Amino acid sequence: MQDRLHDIVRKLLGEGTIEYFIGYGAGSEPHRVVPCFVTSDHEVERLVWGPLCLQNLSKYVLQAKDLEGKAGVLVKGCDTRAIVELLKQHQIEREEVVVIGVACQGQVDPRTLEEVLGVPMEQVQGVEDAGDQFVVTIGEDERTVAKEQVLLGKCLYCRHPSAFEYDFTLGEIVPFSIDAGESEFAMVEELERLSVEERRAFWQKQFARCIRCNACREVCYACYCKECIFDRKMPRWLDKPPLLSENEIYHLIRAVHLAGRCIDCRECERVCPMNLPLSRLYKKVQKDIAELFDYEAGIELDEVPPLVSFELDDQDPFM
Amino acid sequence: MSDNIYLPWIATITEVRPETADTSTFVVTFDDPQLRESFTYLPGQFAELSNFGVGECPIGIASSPTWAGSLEFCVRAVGTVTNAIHDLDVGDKLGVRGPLGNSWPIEEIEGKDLLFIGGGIGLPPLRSLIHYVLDNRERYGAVEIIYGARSPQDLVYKQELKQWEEQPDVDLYVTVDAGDGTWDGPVGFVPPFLREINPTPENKVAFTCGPPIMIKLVVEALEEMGYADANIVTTLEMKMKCGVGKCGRCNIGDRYVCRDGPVFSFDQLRRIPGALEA
Amino acid sequence: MPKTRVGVFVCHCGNNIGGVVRVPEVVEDARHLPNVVCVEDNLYTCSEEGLSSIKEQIAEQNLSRVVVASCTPRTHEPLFKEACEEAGLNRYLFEFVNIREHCSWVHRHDPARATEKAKELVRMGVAKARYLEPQEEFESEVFPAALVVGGGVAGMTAALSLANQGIQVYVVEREEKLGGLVRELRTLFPTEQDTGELLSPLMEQVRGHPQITVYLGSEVENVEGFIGDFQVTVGSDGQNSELQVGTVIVATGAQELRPSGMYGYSTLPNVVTQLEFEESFKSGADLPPNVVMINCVGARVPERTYCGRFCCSTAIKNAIWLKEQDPDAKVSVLHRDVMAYGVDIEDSYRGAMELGVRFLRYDIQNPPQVLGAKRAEAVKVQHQLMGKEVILPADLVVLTTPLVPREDSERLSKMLKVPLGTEGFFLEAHLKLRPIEFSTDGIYVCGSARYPSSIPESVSQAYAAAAKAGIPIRDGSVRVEAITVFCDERTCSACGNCVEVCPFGAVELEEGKFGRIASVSVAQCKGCGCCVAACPSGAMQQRGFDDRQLLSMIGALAEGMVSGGGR
Amino acid sequence: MAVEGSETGGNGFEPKILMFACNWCSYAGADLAGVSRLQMPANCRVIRVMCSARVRPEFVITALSKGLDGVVVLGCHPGDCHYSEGNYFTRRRGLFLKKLLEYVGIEPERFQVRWVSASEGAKFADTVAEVTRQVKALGPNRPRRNAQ
Amino acid sequence: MERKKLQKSDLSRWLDRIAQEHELIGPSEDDGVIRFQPVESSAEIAVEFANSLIPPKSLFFPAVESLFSFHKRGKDIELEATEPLDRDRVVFGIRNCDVQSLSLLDYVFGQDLEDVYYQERRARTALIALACPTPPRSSCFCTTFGIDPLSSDGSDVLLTDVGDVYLVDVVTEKGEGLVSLAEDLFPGLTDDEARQLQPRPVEMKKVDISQLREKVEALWEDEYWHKMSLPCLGCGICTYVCPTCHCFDIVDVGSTLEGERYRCWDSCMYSDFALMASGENPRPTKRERIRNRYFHKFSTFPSRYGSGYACVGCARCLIHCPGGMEITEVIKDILAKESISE
Repeated sequence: MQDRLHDIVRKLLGEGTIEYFIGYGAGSEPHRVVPCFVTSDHEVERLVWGPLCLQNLSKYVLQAKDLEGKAGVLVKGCDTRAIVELLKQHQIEREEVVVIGVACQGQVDPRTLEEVLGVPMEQVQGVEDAGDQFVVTIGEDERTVAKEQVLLGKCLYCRHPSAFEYDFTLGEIVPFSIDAGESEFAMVEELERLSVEERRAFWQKQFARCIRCNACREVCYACYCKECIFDRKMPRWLDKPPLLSENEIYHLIRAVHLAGRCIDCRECERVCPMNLPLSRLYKKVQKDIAELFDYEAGIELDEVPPLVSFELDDQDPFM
Repeated sequence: MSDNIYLPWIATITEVRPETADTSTFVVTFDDPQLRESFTYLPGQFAELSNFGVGECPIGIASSPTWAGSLEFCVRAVGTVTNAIHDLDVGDKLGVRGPLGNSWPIEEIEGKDLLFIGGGIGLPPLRSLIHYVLDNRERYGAVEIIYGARSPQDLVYKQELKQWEEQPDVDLYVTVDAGDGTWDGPVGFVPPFLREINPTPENKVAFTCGPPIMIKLVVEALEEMGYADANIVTTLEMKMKCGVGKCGRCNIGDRYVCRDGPVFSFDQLRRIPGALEA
Repeated sequence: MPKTRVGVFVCHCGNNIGGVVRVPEVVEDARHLPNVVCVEDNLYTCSEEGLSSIKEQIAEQNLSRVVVASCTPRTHEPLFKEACEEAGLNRYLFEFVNIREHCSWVHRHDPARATEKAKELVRMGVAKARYLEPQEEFESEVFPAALVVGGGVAGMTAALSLANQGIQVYVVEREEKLGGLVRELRTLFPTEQDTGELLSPLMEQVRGHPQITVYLGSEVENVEGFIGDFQVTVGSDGQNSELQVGTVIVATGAQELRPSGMYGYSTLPNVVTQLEFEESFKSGADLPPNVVMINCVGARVPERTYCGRFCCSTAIKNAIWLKEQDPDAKVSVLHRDVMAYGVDIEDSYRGAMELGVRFLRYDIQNPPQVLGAKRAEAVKVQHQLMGKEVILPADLVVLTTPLVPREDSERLSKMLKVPLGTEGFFLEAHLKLRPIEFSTDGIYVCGSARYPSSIPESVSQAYAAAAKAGIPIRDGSVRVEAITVFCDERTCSACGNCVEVCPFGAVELEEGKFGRIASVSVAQCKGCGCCVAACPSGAMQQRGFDDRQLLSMIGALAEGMVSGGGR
Repeated sequence: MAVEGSETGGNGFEPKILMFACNWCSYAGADLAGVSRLQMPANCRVIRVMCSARVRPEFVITALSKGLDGVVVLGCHPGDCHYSEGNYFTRRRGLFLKKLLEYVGIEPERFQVRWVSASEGAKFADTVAEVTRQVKALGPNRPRRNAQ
Repeated sequence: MERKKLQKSDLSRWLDRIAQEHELIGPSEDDGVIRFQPVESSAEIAVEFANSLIPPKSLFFPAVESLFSFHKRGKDIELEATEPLDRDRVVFGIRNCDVQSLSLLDYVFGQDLEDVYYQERRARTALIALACPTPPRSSCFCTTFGIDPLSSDGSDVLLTDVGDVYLVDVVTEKGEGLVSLAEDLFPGLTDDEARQLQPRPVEMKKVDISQLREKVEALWEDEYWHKMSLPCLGCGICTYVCPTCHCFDIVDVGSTLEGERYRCWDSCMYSDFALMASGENPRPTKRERIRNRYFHKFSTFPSRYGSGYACVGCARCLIHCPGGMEITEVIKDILAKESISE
């Protein structure tokens, strides 16, 4: 798969159809995969593909506007949903970007892999996809581990945009399906079963830990505003100190802005240095949007987002 | 400066003099009488003005140290804090933290002729030095002042300009970018106006302050007229926050504008990468 | 002196307010608010003396904001705004605080907490007033011409009514001739008057009227613009012409439902609709002895819930006509209910029965069946009253169907950006209060385009629509209250939310200085603020209700409640 | 009928409730309640907006986080909106926001949406009384500062 | 003071004894994140950890701290400075890289105009350092910056794990005071123990950075900064987890009637960090901001304070950067550039 990727990118760069390609590159240590911007032929070798390519690269396409020339990008099924939404929200034009879809069969969650293997990621030399298992090389020996044990949370409920014409595909794109053993919203239902006081205590504790580094905002494809209301001086929605009331406003307003836009790529949770359980907040957003308005973000290109449309017969508990 | 470098002193606004549509001079005196005497500063230094509940902003001290008792700040309403200050009235309280930063090189320029080139709201920092020089007239040579603004209404310190005009030992030249009915003086930008006047560079130090584009052109003109970089001194306007060289915001190269400046000579600035881009 | 200088005027309103709220305390509390330079209380602020004291203070204190705490803005706001304007203060630098209807009148038994509430309401009012900005009301002049879409009875009546007021009118009719649906009728209910007698004079006047230009065989291709300046493209067989009009009247009427697949229609030759009966039989074809009419075909059913309103009277008219031609003819009308509302329909219903027309009631659960392989021979129906099946011989079966919306109303509604109701007819602004206009200003509707309307109803609606459509043209200009929205092009990220939610299509995405941004057509914007709430980056703001103002009100209310309280 | 005055029972906690009222219906309904002298608790403060659709969810979140005990958004009955579609959006936003706030531990009674038409003065008064009673039972939304 | 010994099993007794006298702060974990925070007893202290996520700098220069509160009574305004500490503190488990980072911060907050808040916390806090385990975390590179993970300089007491016993080096009087709280737990070393019980040397990949400053200064105009800034998302993680970053913002929270002036962490990577009210921004795009960050660490900090580089090789930034920015790779890239025209 990796060589086919290299050929395609080399061709695209050679023909000049794209100025640069956004893909995954090897970091300084084998277990570290980082976003990699390839502009010239000799850099193509750095591009990799495998179960450790976790980032959602779609957000980087937004930078294409201020760099001249077209961009190519490698996207998994879940990342493509961001491309669909960016098209729907007029942030990119389809012909502005060359989209290479990759037949992703589930990505590894480094934290759970460490727990399952009992070995820090530093010692992992590589992870290969082997059907319903992963083959992990540690030092010299190789260990296999069942996929469903170490998958990223979102991969258990893998979803693709229904009809998206990729410019190129690596392997046959088919949604990865695996028996997750529990409903997609189990972690939300677990919290919903708690009492209001318990839920308040849970979230106040989490919001208090937030250090407001804005990583969840900067990594999120949907946060592309030129000047975010949180950075605005007048009116001042938010004060910069990470006080509890300010953190709560930050996260709740972001959740409202993600209503009907969150595509469950869970990058916000992955990059959060403080391990805030953000996917438990945004899974709730998706659950409510699905239940209330029967809508899922990033699937249909021409579907009107729920909070900017209405049905005359919407449910109305407010009579 | 109090030992807690972040704790301002309380001062009361004793007078507000509107200068232009969006600029006014605020005269403040410290509440603590003992402080009124002990507070000293040098021309070119600035202070952080606090409008409690809104924030702080760095404003140059426009009064001269030779005047006892009160400080004068020329504040333009451009940000949230300065706009809020413009909503205060005589009798309201402000926090003053300072004096901060370095000052105009008052010793080095003793005995020298002085050329002041100000643009728009660039005059207040120069004014502090001008008054200091005029109050110690004998220690300094000739004084030439070139000042320009967008329009006659945008000229600050209109009364003082008249005063300096009548003063024999001061040559004052005032221009406006665009004149109107009430203006009969020269019209044009400061840099070409400077070239017209073409003050000789011998034994002279030039001080300039104003919008970055004006400073750039003024410096080019002065260099062509033979002024050495060391003899061209300016005060930089950068985003500042703490004012005491800690918060890492106003750095140009390894200098903090709030601590090592804001007054720099141009040979200093030439040596700092990126200083002149800002 | 400070830039923002707020004057607060607290009203006693006799003892309506003063009797419960301790006004002096409210005045004292307001004195310490930021930027408040003068506070006054008067017995009746809305009195001459009260208004002049406001004007004096504006002059004396050079006030840049005025806050009046008294009754409801819905009554005296214009009065106070005039006073401010006369004193040279922009009328939008005024804020109204309601401490009567919302405070003193409803907390009569708790003066202490009513006073506390009044203080907080004044604090919120001052907090908002500090961020008010002067506004100019947008005024656009109205082009003195009107467009009428549809040349039926409704369209022609409206066109004539406008033209007779001296207004230039353009009528666009799709067919080659004026007259619309009524032209397909031979005789009119109830007088059996010949249709021509009604239509031809109308058509003559319209064709002959100097102020009316008629476009036949033409359709509206595109409509741009807003009240006072609609640019309309009319396409007639290939070539387009551009019109500029101030107001538009939609009179496109409706069409008869062709109930294919029901009761053998379109498969059995002798099963026709009322209109088809009218055309073929009334022009002298020999009349069949047995005629069975079936009413409510395709009406008052799950997929089309409304009642056609006057299809019953059409069936009665034709039944009477048949009996008059041949008294021995056996005419029966199978119905679910006879909608014989009003005077003349009830009389003709009685008359039909006297002439021997049989009215049989059937139940929707088991509707009548048309028997016959190649031709309809009989109609079997469960007779409700007698409780048994009846077979009626039938040489001709006439189906009474309701009027249904024209197929292309969707296209016209998109062009005019006006909504369609659930049944597909044009949806008026308000069922009771604004029945013949859309919520979008300058566009009106009359006749069956809105719902099946008989001729008298269409005509009266046409007069109403014409009267309404004439007003802006008479005024010559339209003033839009300055509560419209505007987009800060520096921070707009062109996500398009505002375009989706605007009920009036007043927002479009266009190329701006900083790339693509949303741009608002001030004349079309009604100032609901829905787009402002949908805008994540806060680029969209509403004059007089922007985020700064509303957030500072919330801040004033929450001040001191929690550490790090309000702004 | 609206509760007579306001009972300061229990610990004397008086909730502070913010109400957004749309200019055409609910604000007029509130005025009607005033004209009809319907007595009600003095815990609610009304902010007038042109349409209930103007109320940003961000206002509700900020108000609750800054310590207000309850927020109520009042609008016209669906179908009656002066701007024809405004309250359909209010309804959808309310549906979503209510579930989100409940999820993060804010009691459902603290954020409510109610339809009050210009002719429903009594319903406005009942709404004020009912919401005040519900919120009072819940106690303060955020620990009060002692300074108050 | 000659080297002493402490049985591993006695560690918690010593720490609990300290906790009775001073406020004990140690690395404790919640939700998988280790940070230095006050602990009631030694039980809460994590034992197996490479280093904390939030550096101990947060104990001296906290993420948010109140400078003073203000109250408006009528026209008068009263200010009341906030007390930084109420009790003396003892920090256990600090690694030597973080100890060195504090000495770098001392240059910023201790020199020229003293920052009383930082200085008081520094003065009233004792540091019990814990030598790094071998092998260290693979991403650590403190030796590159001349830091010895086993050195005791800068701390009051250093504990080095040599199996079931800690070697205890007491450095300062404060350290002596702490040890004296439980004198009996610290027997001296017999001669052969002194010979046998030696801390195992720590091997770590090392890069020669003697040329780093000149090389980076030559790159001011280089195209390199644009290309390498592309993956950066402009969030604040690298600066918030960096033990030597000291940028902050000053914000008033509250209303004009009463409130507090807070100091809180700020990040030079945020787009509006240097944005002026006039709309001008000396560092408008990521390219300038990233260049400014690495110039600060490798050029302007050393040249301003005459110190070493403002990086202690703790690797926190490269571990947590969502954009995969690795400071070690940046250093290698800078060193690899032949110095182009001066």
